[in-house]
Amino acid sequence: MIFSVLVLGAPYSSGASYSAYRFAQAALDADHNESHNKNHSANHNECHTIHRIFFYQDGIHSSSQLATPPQDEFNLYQAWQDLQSTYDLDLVTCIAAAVRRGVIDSGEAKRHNKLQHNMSTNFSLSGLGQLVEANALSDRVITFGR
Amino acid sequence: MIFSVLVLGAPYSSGASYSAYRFAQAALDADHNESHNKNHSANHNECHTIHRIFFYQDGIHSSSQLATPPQDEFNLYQAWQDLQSTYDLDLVTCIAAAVRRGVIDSGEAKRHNKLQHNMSTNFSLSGLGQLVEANALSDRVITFGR
Amino acid sequence: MPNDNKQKPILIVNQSAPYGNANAKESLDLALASSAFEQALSILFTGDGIYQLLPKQSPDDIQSKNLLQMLKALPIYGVEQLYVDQQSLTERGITELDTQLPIVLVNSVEISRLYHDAQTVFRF
Amino acid sequence: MPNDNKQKPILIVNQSAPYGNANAKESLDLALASSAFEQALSILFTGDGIYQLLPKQSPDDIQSKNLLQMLKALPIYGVEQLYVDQQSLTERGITELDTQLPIVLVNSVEISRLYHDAQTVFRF
Amino acid sequence: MILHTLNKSPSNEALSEQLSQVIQADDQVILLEDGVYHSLLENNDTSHWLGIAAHVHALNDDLKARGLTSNNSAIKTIDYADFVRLSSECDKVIAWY
Amino acid sequence: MILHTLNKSPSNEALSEQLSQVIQADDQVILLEDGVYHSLLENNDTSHWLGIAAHVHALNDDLKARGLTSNNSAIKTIDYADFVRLSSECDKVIAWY
Repeated sequence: MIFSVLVLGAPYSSGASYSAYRFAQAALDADHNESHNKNHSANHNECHTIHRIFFYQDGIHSSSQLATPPQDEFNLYQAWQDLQSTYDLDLVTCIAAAVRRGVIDSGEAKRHNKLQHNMSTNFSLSGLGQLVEANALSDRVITFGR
Repeated sequence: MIFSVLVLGAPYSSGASYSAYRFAQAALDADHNESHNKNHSANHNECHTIHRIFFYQDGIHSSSQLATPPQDEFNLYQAWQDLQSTYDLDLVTCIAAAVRRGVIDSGEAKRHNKLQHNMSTNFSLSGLGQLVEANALSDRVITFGR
Repeated sequence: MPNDNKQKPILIVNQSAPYGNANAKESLDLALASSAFEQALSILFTGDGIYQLLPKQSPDDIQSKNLLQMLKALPIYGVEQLYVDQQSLTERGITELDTQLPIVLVNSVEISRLYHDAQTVFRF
Repeated sequence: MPNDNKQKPILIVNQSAPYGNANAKESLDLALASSAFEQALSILFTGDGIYQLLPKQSPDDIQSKNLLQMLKALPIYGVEQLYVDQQSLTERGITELDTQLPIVLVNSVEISRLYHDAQTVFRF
Repeated sequence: MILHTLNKSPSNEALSEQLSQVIQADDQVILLEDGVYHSLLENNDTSHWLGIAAHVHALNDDLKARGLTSNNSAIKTIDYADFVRLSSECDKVIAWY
Repeated sequence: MILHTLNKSPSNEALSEQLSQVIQADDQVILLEDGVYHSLLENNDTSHWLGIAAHVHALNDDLKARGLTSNNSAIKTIDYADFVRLSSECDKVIAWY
């Protein structure tokens, strides 16, 4: 089954980003387990893929490269980056929502004459068309709201 | 009368930052008008100062230097920076709230080994003690919540 | 109501008042993107979302864009009907919505059908 | 209840459940900062805020810090009493709060007094 | 005398209840942001803040933006200068959000 | 058959009402984040989603974190793998937040 995931809340201000992370992890684990365990229960006998995870509204803050939680707290920002690297996930941050809220990559920084940028390279900036396309190409869109 | 202002919501996600900006502007204007207009109504016969504006919780996003609203929309981030310059306001962003949400100045960037930073130099990062002190030294704390 | 499953019909639900936060604006952005990609799209206004349809909105003095004007442009983008929860209007004592909007009042049963006919629901 | 006007007594109101968002944690941070500066401080739990006081919280598996443990440390910082809205407990059917917390149940009149005795109210 | 500010619509009933519990007859209220939708209500319920508060004000810019004119004669429209003035006249300001 | 997810506590009554309006008897519900506080309710009201839905589940990690054990026998505790499985078994997933 092909999933896409929509994240609408920021880390800390909402549980959306953490719950979405756990859901994505579980979907990808189920897939992974499947290839190694033929005796898996009938309920798990499906291969899952995640077509895309789209970050919209305050969800865009998950893609910050500069956030640094205290060392004794879980680093959700880093966790998303690691999950992306491990599974080569397509993590897309809505460009309109992000630029107005202050999350930009090096390209947007140039375009807006900013000397700095703050988006993780594990995410890519793109338009809402990527969410519409994800909906068209996935069996389910799972939304994690504020 | 000495005011301090507390801002708890981010631009876009909440009206808190904009309303706080308008309140601050009006308080400072009232002060300004006062020195030029002796016939001002009795209700306005007080000089107001703003001791400090403290940005906490999601309010810290107001201090982003990288946010770029569309050109046909009001740029609240720039407006705060201009208000600070004009009146030499003490705009303090809570360091704990900001660092975990991804808003850092050049000093914090060094401390956390980040190559980039994104906080406006019109704001300063400091601890919650600055809010407690503002409360002790002001006649009123006006809160703008999410 | 669009009901072609291959097209994965989308329902966008607006339950937030305009201007107080970004929900109304960012919902509209998604509606425009959906219609640009020619997706089957229904839009429902319910709860505080019906405040988006009040006439005479004039947000110049809070330095915001007029969201009502942008809603009026939806038919140009192929969104022919805006579904409005009758009960939400009644509860709020709202009797007058903007007359230039292509509004269809819906009851509880019709709202439930909108949800069930959609493949994906986005709520703002 | 602290009532020394020169000290600008602070009331912190907790009306949010823990873990779902940062309110409980960031409220606690402000309480600790206030007591570090020896400010007169009262803390009220009302609405969903009373969920912060439920026993047996175990947030390891959602990778959060245990906020109840942190609340238990408040007396060390000079916060001797936590005011709890009796009505909020009743409405939610909560009969058991953590026994190690220095809780004082308050009614509507006492809550109103807490607000009126404070110079500044911070709500989370 | 307390000045209360309220920035959420009547749909947030829990918030209105909390305010109603605390408010006293000589207190004042300023409606701002989505709080201005309270001006659509007619409320003579003396257990509700709208039926208790001596003076209720609404920020004109926020009313106009939302297409509202206060047809509730008990609610006075004000600007931010009035907001500042009322803040200094009252003993303290409590924000409800 | 729809899978509904709910992440807010019963205090958000407007949200519960919206869900109650849409839900049907064979639908399923997953409680997550602050939604798990619904497990404290006993509800036999057949106009409320809790009295309508065939199957109501609650994420175990979110229950444990908040000091809750589901003493409501009608609510089954699940993990994220179950969440994924239920998402694929149902025709679609609607999030209430």
